[in-house]
Amino acid sequence: MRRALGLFAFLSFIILLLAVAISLRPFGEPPHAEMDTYFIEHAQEEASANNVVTSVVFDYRGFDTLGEATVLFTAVSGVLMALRHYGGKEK
Amino acid sequence: MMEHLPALMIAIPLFGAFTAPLFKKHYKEVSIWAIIITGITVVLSLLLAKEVVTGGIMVYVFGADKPTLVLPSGYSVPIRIMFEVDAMSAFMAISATLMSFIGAIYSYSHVERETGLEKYYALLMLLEVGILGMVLTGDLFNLFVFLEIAGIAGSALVGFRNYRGEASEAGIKYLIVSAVASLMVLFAVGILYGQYGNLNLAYIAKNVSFNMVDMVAFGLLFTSFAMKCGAVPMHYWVPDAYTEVPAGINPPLLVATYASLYALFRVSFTLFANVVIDLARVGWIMSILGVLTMFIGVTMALVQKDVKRLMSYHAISQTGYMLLGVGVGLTVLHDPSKLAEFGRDAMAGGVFHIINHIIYKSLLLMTAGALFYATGTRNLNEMGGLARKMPITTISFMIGAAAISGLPPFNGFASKLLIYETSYRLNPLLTVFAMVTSVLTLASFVKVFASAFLGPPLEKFENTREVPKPMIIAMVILAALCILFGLFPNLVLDKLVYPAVDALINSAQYHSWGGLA
Amino acid sequence: MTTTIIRTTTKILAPLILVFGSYIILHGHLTPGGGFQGGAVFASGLALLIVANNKEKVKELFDKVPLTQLESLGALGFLGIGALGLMGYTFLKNVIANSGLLFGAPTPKGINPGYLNTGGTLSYLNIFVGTKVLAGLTSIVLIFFLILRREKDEW
Amino acid sequence: MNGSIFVNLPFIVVAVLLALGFYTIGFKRNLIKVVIGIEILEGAVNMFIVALGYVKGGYAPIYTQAPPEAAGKMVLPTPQALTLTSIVIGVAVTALMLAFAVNIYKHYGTLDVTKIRRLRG
Amino acid sequence: MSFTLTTPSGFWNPLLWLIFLVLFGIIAYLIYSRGNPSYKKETEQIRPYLSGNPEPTKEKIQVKAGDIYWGFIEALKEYYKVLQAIHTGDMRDYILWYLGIGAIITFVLIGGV
Repeated sequence: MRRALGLFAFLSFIILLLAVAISLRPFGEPPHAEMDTYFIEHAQEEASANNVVTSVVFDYRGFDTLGEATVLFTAVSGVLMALRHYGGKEK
Repeated sequence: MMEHLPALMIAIPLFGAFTAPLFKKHYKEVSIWAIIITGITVVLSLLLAKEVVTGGIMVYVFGADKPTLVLPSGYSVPIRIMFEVDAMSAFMAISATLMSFIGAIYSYSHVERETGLEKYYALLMLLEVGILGMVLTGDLFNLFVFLEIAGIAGSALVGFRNYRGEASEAGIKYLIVSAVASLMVLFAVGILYGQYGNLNLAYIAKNVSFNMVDMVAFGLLFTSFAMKCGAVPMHYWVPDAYTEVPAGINPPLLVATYASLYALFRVSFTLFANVVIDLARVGWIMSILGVLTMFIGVTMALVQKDVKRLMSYHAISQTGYMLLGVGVGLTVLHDPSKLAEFGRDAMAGGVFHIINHIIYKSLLLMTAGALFYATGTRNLNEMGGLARKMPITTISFMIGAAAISGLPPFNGFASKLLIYETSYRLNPLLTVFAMVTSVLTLASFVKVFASAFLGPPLEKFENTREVPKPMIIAMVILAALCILFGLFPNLVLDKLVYPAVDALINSAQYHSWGGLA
Repeated sequence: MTTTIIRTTTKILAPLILVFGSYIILHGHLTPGGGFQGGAVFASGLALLIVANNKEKVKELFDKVPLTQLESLGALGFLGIGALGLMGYTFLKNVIANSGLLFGAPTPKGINPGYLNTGGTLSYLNIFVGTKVLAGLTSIVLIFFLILRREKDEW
Repeated sequence: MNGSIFVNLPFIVVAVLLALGFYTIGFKRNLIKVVIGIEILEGAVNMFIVALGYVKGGYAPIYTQAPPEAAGKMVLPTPQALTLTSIVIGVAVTALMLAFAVNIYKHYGTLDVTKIRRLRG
Repeated sequence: MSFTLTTPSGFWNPLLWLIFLVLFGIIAYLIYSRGNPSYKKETEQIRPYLSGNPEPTKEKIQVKAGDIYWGFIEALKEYYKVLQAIHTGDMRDYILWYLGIGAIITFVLIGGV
């Protein structure tokens, strides 16, 4: 019962995903690339970096990277907290 | 300095979180540090709200020459990440900072016997950062990043009591749910990026159209955020997580849940507002989800024996009220006469219920935590006669229970009144369900009150005493807020809630940032 | 699980991997890579050192390394560099680019061989993020290693 | 849109990978396999975003010693940056999930998800 | 600032409500004070009369939380059976519900294309 219902839900969701994949814009021809063109053209003067990806990561979208560093920090804190000793504190 | 407020809102708690692990074993110091940092953010969020309510939408572009420079010269698309703070965001930011502050005060005593507190407080502040980022941001990918921060910090805190197997179980359940939800959010963001080549919320909102791909993205976003805010039937993680988390984290975790609700509203009202065809359909989906949520939540709560689990099911059921209120508003969003007649008030009820519910449910969960702290159990069958031992906890519980059941003059009444009256205009059946839910809520809290506080004093609780001062202070602040908001609902409604609702309704204002028509 | 093969390979490879990681971090603004990737490479070198030694040796080795402080330092450094922009500009503004300070030389437009002394805040952020990532990933690997080597009664 | 299935082959692969990931999460009993399922989802979404940035015949968006014909024909850099971010986030999520799995195994003595359900009802 | 909250079909004024609360409190007290004042504390009078049987201890007469609303739950037994069956606590089901509801919502949304 669970398996049948689950499979039904799963399949209907997957059909949606496949429909999206088929009707999405053609691969390799992005229709709107104004933002990215700006990055490619201005990265060298504004961010003074040859690597456009790094300039996007650390300058144009630097705030995301701060968030990303925070995520890693969070996960490290979480792992260290979850695996800490709890010397005899069994309740 | 005022124009940098949105950035400081994130930077200061981040600074607090990054320094917290350096305290090592000095647990007293780190808890005081957390209280200071969260206290500062409360002040900042109040300033931010004042700024936004008086001066309109605030924009902060990260890395630009000026905070308001959205578009580079000669360009028509935004390229940098930006924060776009309107009244709704400021409203949520106040809730988040206030609750983190309360949680930090409460935790000072509640977890003092545990180890690993420097990470606990770091994660508390990171949870706050995640919520603040989610509610302030105007960029879709940034929303995903902060959603993940809130999810990871929240689930790590859920698993804080690692000597209990149930805590780890609840933690991994919450983490799996939030990981899948955020991955699907990322997938939807990817679809939108592929379609429009940008990640800015307002820019995409102006360009989005009614085709299948966009609608699938909408469906994914809608469902993911609905799951993260605990809408039935995707609510199963809520009772697990709320039950196992230390009670001091419950307030920020509640706000984290409602940050997802905020994102749901933002997506429905702002991101897809220009897709005019059949927005009522979305409103109906939201209302029906809301009714289901409130009814199933409350009936499940009625049979629980674990006091925190019971309250968590009530948290689900109260989320239904918000979905219902805002859903009613969304149904008539493109019908100006009906919107003025009852739609706006319905949304005000829903939005007002967010902060009301955050306050009284935090209060209730904290009293449950105080019971656990004092007696060492959460099973209602084992409690009894605690009213004499813990008078302040009892009074706080009574205020919270009255507020959640919508008894006047506490704060739950005002928002519920608005929701009842407005949903009646849309469809009386919705109101019937809402009222039955309210009655059952009162019934189940009578049950908690009778079995935990009333009755003869039990022998095993002979030595039980009132909880320490910091926990009492936290509870008393919230109880006072309950009464204040109940006696003067206009104070909050006029200053915060109606501006927030108008911000949601006037999506055109949100779309026209930085002078771009 | 420390065999001779692993130990010998580690002896030769670990220094190389560490140097390679540092290279990726430092050249993040010129070549593919950056703070995260370089930090991950560096951390994998340290992970190799961890798995090649037994528990006591690892404890001795990493007791002196302030991993938590390093991680906080990296994160705070990121925040500090971001806060530099608050003086006159906005948070996370690239204030050092084209200013003539260290890493502040201008980059010639178009295709060029790449000059290390460019990048502005990017290079600083790369270094801080690299520090943070290597400390963070290493402490994750280390705690899992110690957990798996923990005795039953130590729980 | 003639022959769009073959044009959009990378997107189809992404959908299939997502299906695999969801199947693994939904129908496998081992907790570690559930975690692996989430990893597959992670990979699928990352691949989707990278695929969005591809431009036909494009070069890597790095100016250092690039071939002369690369200028003006670079692939979009934003998706690569986004993927970088989401990979690190994926690592973080996985680490935390595995830490919880260790704790669960210690307390429950099993990794069978049908037995890890003390919290229910 | 006005304390009156105007709702679509009425209004709500907490101060008015408080005045009425006090008013009715006074009326209730007046009625109460006219009652029979023969009640005395610390006498046999306050002990419950259980047909002459001895009174059980306090612990035994407290109704346990699980027994409150027994009748209600018994009446809705079928409904609760379904609910209990849904709340399995299996973390894979959480995701499967998500997939199912996501598919339904999305189908409803694109139904208008």
